[in-house]
Amino acid sequence: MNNDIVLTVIARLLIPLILLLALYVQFHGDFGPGGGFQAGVIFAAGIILYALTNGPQAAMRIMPPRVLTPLAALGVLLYGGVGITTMLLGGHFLNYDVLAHDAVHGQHSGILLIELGVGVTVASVMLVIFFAFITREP
Amino acid sequence: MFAATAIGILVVMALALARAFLGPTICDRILAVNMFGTKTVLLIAVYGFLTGRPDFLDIAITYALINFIGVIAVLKFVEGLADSERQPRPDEF
Amino acid sequence: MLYFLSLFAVLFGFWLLLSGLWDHGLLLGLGLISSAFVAWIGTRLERPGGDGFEPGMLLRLPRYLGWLLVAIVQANIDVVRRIWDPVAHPISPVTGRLPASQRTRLGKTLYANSITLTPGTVAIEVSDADVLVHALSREAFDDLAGGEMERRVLALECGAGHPAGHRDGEAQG
Amino acid sequence: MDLLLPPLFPDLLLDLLSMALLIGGVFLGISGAVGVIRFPDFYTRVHAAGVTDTLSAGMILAGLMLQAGFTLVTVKLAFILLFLWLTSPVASHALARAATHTGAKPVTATSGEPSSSN
Repeated sequence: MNNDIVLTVIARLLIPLILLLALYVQFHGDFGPGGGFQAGVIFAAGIILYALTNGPQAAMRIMPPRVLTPLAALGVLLYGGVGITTMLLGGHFLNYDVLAHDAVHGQHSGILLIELGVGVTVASVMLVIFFAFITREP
Repeated sequence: MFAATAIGILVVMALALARAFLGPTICDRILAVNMFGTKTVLLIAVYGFLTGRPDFLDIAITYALINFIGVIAVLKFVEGLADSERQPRPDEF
Repeated sequence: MLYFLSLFAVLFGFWLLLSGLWDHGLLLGLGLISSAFVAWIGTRLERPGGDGFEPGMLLRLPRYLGWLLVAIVQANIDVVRRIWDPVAHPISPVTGRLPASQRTRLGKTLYANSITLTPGTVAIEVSDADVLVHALSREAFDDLAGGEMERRVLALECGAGHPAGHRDGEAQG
Repeated sequence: MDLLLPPLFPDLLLDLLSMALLIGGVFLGISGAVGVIRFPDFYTRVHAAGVTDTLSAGMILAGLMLQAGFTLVTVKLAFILLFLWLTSPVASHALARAATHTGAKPVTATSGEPSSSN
């Protein structure tokens, strides 16, 4: 499949904006529509656009699968880790109130970490699946 | 006023869907779906105004970009399929 | 490094405009980190030949966009007339190659996108020297073949110092 | 939605202007959709879809911007417009290009030679 100038140039222009939009959605979960799951999908979509225009090899140089697989596990670990931490601090599983002195503040940081874990996992798993499909032997 | 605009956009979307069902080629359908997607972006924006919730605009921005990526992905697939079926490619008509 | 910094500035501006919560310290910090992270990814993306961007283009862009907007409105009116009144304004589809003298990939992209943005003409394939165009009517094709848009994109790309830019500046005022 | 309008713009005039833009945008959208339905082949339909993607979207978003006034809502609407106008020509171009790959030949009245123009 030969490449197209128009598509490559515009995708090159759009990809950083898409990735930043993903992180914006990630961190504004408390203020507007958004959260980890959507952010992960948007981030992965940005990388997938790069893979579509510049080829899967180029995309795998940006996001190497050997980094993605641990990242997918790290996201879950972060999620579980926050839950275990709250239990160690004397609360229920994922009871954020105990994370800080102030309950509201604790909830904020707890949700932020949880959402970060979700986002990292969703983005990595989507990309791993996408790379697995696009590089498979016919 | 916003309600009337939303209804107008819905009419456009219905017509686009009609073309998507009629076809006849795969590219006609993708064209109609792309048009449906851009109208969805506008509908989300207008709906945000209708309900007084400007938060919806974030979704509209996201949808505009995701719609584009989706159309490009499907097109790459169609193009690859067509190229693998017919080896010689016409560069002139 | 310069590329990283400019990309970082643009991305952080984008974040601020999207967010609108300028007094929220945590979000500002997260915005800085996010912008830096994405800018770092941006420096690792392929830039074939730099795509031909130069800062002077930003100064010349508004004038071109103003002209393009007028062209888009005119083209829309033309196509809408052909849709509602096919008897008085029949369609006569034309396909043909037109020269694209832009030097860089960015210039060619701008030209192709301008062709497609004006309804009535669509750029089908862009190659090194020319662009394959499908037009809804003979008039739209001839209008494009007149080369005003090509000259204007070239002037946008190369600046007024370029002979093509001069020709454009004097002919169209 | 709070309107932060400058005092020299009367509300009524602004409302009328934005209403005109919204009606015009919807009219252009319906025109484009009708064109997509009744144009004879794929390549001509791309032009009709172009009407709904460019000026129709622009007019509707401009009408909404007038309603929002000088707020961040306007900035976000401008972003939507920017992204739509950046991506829709690329999508149309890629569609037309993919159509040539699938072997669809455009209906042409005359062969297009730039030298034969005028």
